[in-house]
Amino acid sequence: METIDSIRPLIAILASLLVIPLIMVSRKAPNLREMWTLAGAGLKFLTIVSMLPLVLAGTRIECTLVEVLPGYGLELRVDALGMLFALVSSFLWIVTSVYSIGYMRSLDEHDQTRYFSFFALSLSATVGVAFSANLLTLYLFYEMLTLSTYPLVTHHQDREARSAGRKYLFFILGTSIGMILPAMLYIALKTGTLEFASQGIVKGRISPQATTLLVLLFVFGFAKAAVMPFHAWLPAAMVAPTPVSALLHAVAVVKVGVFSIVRMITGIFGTGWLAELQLSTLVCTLAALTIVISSLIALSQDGLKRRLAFSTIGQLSYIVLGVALLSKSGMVGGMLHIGMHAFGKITLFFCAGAIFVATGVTNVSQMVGIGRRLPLTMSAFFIGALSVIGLPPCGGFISKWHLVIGTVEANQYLMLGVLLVSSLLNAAYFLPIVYRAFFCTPAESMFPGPAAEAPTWCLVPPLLTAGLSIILFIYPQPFLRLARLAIQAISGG
Amino acid sequence: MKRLGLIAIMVFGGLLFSISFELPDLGDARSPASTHVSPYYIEQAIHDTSVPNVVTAILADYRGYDTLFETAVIFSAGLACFFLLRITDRKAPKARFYRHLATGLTLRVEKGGRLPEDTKEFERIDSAWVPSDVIINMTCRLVVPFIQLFALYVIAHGHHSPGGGFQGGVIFGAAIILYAISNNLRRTLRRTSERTSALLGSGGVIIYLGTGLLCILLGAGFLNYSSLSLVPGLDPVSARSYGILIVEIGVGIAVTAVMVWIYYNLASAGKLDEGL
Amino acid sequence: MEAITTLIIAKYNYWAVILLIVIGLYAMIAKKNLVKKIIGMNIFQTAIILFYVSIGAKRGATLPIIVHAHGDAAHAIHAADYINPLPHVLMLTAIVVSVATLGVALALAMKIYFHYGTLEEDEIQKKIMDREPDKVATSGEHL
Amino acid sequence: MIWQLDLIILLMVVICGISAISIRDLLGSAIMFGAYSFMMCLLWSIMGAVDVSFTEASVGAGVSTVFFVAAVFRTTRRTRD
Amino acid sequence: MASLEGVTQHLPAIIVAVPLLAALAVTALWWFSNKLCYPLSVGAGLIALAASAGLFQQVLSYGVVEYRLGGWPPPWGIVFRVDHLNSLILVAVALVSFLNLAGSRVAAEKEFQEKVGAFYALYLLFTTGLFGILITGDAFNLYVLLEIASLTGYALIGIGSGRASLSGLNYVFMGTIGATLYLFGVGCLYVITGSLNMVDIGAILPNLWPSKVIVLAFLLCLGGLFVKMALFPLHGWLPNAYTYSPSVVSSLVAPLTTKVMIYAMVRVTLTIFTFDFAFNKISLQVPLVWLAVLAIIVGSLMALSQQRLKKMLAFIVVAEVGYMVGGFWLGNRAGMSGAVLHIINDALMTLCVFMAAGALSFRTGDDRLTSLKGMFRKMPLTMGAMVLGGLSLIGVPPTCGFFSKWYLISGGIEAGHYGFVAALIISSLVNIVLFFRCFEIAYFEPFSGSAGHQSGPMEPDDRSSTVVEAPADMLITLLTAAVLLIVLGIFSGQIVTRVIHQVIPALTG
Repeated sequence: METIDSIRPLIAILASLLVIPLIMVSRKAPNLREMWTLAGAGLKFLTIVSMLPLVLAGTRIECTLVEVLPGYGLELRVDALGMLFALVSSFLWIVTSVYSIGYMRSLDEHDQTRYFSFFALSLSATVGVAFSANLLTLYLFYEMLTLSTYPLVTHHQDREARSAGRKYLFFILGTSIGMILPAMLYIALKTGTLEFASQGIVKGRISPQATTLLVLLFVFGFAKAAVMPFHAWLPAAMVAPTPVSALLHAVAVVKVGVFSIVRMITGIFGTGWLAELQLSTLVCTLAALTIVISSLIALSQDGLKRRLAFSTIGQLSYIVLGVALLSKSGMVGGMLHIGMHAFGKITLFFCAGAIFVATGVTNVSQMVGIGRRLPLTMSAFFIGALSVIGLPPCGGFISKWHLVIGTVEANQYLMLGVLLVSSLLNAAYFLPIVYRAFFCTPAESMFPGPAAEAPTWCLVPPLLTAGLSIILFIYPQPFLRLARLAIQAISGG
Repeated sequence: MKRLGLIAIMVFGGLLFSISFELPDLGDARSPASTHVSPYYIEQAIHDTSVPNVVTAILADYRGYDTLFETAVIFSAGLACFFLLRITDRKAPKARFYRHLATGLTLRVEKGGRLPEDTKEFERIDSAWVPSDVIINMTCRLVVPFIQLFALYVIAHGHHSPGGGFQGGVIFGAAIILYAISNNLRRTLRRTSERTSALLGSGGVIIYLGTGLLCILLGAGFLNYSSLSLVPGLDPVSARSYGILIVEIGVGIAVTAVMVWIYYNLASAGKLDEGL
Repeated sequence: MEAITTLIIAKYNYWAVILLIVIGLYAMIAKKNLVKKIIGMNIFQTAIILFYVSIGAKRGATLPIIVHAHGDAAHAIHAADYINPLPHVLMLTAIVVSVATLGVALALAMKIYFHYGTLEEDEIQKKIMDREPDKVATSGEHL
Repeated sequence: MIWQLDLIILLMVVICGISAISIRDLLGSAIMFGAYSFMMCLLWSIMGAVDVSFTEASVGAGVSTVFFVAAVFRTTRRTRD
Repeated sequence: MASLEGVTQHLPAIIVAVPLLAALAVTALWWFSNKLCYPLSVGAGLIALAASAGLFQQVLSYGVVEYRLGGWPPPWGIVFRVDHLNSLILVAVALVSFLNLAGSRVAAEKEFQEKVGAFYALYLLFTTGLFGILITGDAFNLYVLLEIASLTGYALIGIGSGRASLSGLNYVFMGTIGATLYLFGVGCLYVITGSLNMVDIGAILPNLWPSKVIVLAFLLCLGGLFVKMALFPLHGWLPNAYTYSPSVVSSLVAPLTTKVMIYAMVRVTLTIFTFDFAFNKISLQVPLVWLAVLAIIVGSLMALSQQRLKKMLAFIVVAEVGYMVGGFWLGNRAGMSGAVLHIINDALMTLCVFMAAGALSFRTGDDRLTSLKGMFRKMPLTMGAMVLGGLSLIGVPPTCGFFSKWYLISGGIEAGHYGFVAALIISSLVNIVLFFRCFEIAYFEPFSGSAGHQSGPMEPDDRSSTVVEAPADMLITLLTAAVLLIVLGIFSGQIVTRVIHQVIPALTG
């Protein structure tokens, strides 16, 4: 495999970091400020896209920054898996920025400068995680993301935000210091490296018992992945403004968590070694439990965003499950789901925000007949829901298809059952919303009067992402090829 | 907690006692302490520095760096006492007391009253003033110059006999303190003001340090007095001897001034009025 | 008996040092009066000085001041004839340090007295408790 | 060094030390501390440490005692132990 | 006469002589003018910083630098012995004291008014003492310089009234016991070796191993230094001393005293007693690490129960001492490197948080946690620095605190001492709680003019409180310190491989 040195990954990370001073300086001029945000987002996306052909051609792009510890440096590397994640998150940042502008302005939120600054900062961290070449770098950006999203989660600075923020920190910072750090140090000490390697670095150097413990430490320790019982922060964090929930809790933060777990499984432990130790079942079971329980909880939630949050918890575990199956299709499905779920879920969140902006409604039970008032929004919501459930003609179908095949490949028929049941549950908690929004008698409808959509800035993004969800069903090639490449790198060697 | 401390002390004492048997015998001329480093001083000091008093030679030359900081310690103590105790607000008191020297009458001047500062017949006293005894007063006045002379002798003769800057300085300071005790602080302050003592204190250390720095300027190491021979045409050995004398004088000045300074602050609780 | 006497002669200074250390530390821990504590501190310090002086002692030797200094340079100097001067030098420093510490300690004790009106540690603690237990000592209120 | 004399003075040192910390009057303590220092300096001069004993005589027995007296004079003589 | 070459040759002397000279000059000049004190002191601090940097450079290129005072060779004269270990810490100490000094002008004038000259003089003397401790190669000389640093420290800490003086006096007692025990230990060493030069003693001692006196000397020296560095359970003097002293003082004393004492412990153990003796001949290693574990746990837990910012930070200092002592006594390369690295990292971190606390209490006049309300709005930059300092103390990359923790934990794992590892992680977690509790108060609760006044959550659009930052000099130095935390973190790999490993492998093999 060809490897080239380039600072392009660094540029991709710094693009959003460097606009922060500009954003802060132009805090008095909102238009200029938002322009900087968009410029940063655009630059970042373009830089990442510019690397796409190289990656698709099988080239790895590396960039060594500095050796902070003897033998362990801050190193960046762009490979297929990282590319997939970076592509998704950087593209969705553009969309979310547009959406944020509309959302924040129409609600006249306070401290918008701070909001946009930390937003940019967290995006830097996300892309940093995607491009990390070793565990140390990944950990650094992971922590950076935790801290930079704290002010976003607690943006409202009220009592509720305070307790949510506390929970957020307790779960995420606590686990990363209490579990990831010792696990990482243990690995570093026993193996002498933290580099992600295609066959893992652990095999033969750490005893099976210790490996089992380490796997558990990583699966739970990356609490951003919200594997139960370390999921409680996610519903709590829904107090944040909707764009934050959308980007960070459907895309950046949680996906960073699962991405990290995927990296651990593929790059640190190595699929071969895990298969040898038969740890696949253990992780799969954890994921499956999370999927089922969270779906059941989601059914009972009335708050729209909370329902979405529990749905996210379940969907995240799909990814973990897929990768932990260790079968080819399962892993492809898991990786694809990073992208597919992102588009679907962000659509749903955008819609939730648009509904709130337009009508002030936050609960599912108040949404009867809302389709009349917000036809476009609810249509987008419907598409997003389909994608998340995994029904054609949406991108979610592709990833779920691969997941299902993966379970069969791995002979994990129990997991197959879990997937099917949970899909039913997904449908059970999403489709009634859509159904009641559109199909109700005028008497039941809580929203008389003609259609009055949310402001354009809030409306266009969900439509766009909904459209993209459909396009991804028809043309999943970029993601699919990246995922296949990633698998090839792991299995082919 | 206190009991725990006492037990700890007892254990500590017992430990020391048990180990005391391992220590070399008292006065043993063959103990390592007497055979490793110190013979060099005894045998070479006179050749290296032409100072017969080995203690002075080591103090000011071989381990002159220690002594520099020893002086600095004293200086820090003076500064610290000043820093801690001195009260600098210049609020005028409600009333001031003056004594007519000829008659011994006490005058009370209310705030705003005209103060007979410039007249020679009045002396300011404090309300807590205690009349001093004439005999003590006169005796001390007679003794103080002799003590001071002796102090100077101790400083100057440190090369040849016990003594040196510290001892002489302390004695000189004690003479001033004696004067302050037997008379009163205000009168002493008129002769040796606080500023004088502070300036002399730092000046003394500067003499020491300056000598050391001068040695650098003259091309040798810090505190290497032998380089002083470049200036007046001395040989290195007597240059060391003179260097030692200079720093001893510096030490003497510093110690004198600082002792007095500390006394001023302690005795008047930082107010610098009457003293003891 | 002879052996014991020899032992005593050989070690009595060390034992005195230990005794003084214990006395000093006892005063610092058990006494409640601050000035007593300061005295204890000084006794502790002088005990160590005594220890050093004992190290320097040399039986059958004279003061470390070289005799026949001038004009008689050929006269050989035997180290065994003179008491070890090095501990003396060190202890000059230690004495000066102890007086410096004493000055600062007394200054602090006086400040404490002016603020609390007592030198007894337990009474001071009581007063701290009586006054606002967590009162902020702002810096403006120097004595 | 005459060890008998040494021992006697050591005894005096210890007595002065103990009384300095046990007298229930701070002024008395201060004076006893001066006596302690003076005994100490005698001891040292017997042991041949003339420079040290000279310093102790002027610093320990002299100036230190004055400092103590000054401090006691400015504060209080009262002590409960 | 004094060419540039000549100057570089005398750098070790300059490091101690210049601050001392400046202290004396400040004392003298201040009777004539108050204005000269600050520039003179800052100038001296800058020269010392430059000299220590130059010395560091020299050591890096030529190895150990030895400087004979008075021209006398060791063991008869006193020598400065500068190797990689102390030249590195010298730079850190010079930097910390310079930064704090440069940022102290407004606060010091407000705090000490007419006595400001004495403050600067004592400040410089204190730094001189620390430099002297770091640079000297003589066991007794270390004591003298220790006393300089301590005496000035007592005065600086005891300057406030009431409890400040009381804690100052308490510090005098404990500090004197510590220093005197150390002196006693040096005396024991002198009895059996006859030497005072560290390297010389280190060369003689291995021949005398059966002697119990060495063990006694070792215990005394270590015990004395433990008191001075406030290792649990001898830490009693520290929290109050740092809490009630003026902020300018606590941000000087807190970062430096304990760290320099830990350096002294490292120096005494490795150079005088040698690694072989300390780790192989006597079995103190395990109890000392457990003591450190206790120190970490107790320090962290006590910090949790504090209502005052500075007292909380002071207990964190107690815990940090445990980090370094424990790391050092793990006895392996990673642990020792971590301990040494943590000396410089912790100096800067503590400086940063204490300076931030000083800047906050300078504006609010209070250091209770409740007075932090609304501070993210009122003093955003100061709080930003505080956040960085806090993150570093928690150990979040890329701040320097993470990297020293990395070494310490890997040292613990390597030594199989999981208690120490657990203690480090627990203390990190406690630090999260500690700092985010502060940040929550500062972030969520609105500023209320008088501290202690309870009020509801902040209105979303409360813009009534405007930005009132700390004085510019304070702010600039504070931000410099904060940025240095990250810079130091990024370069910590270099520091460890190029500097610290130069010292550690030679001794541990």
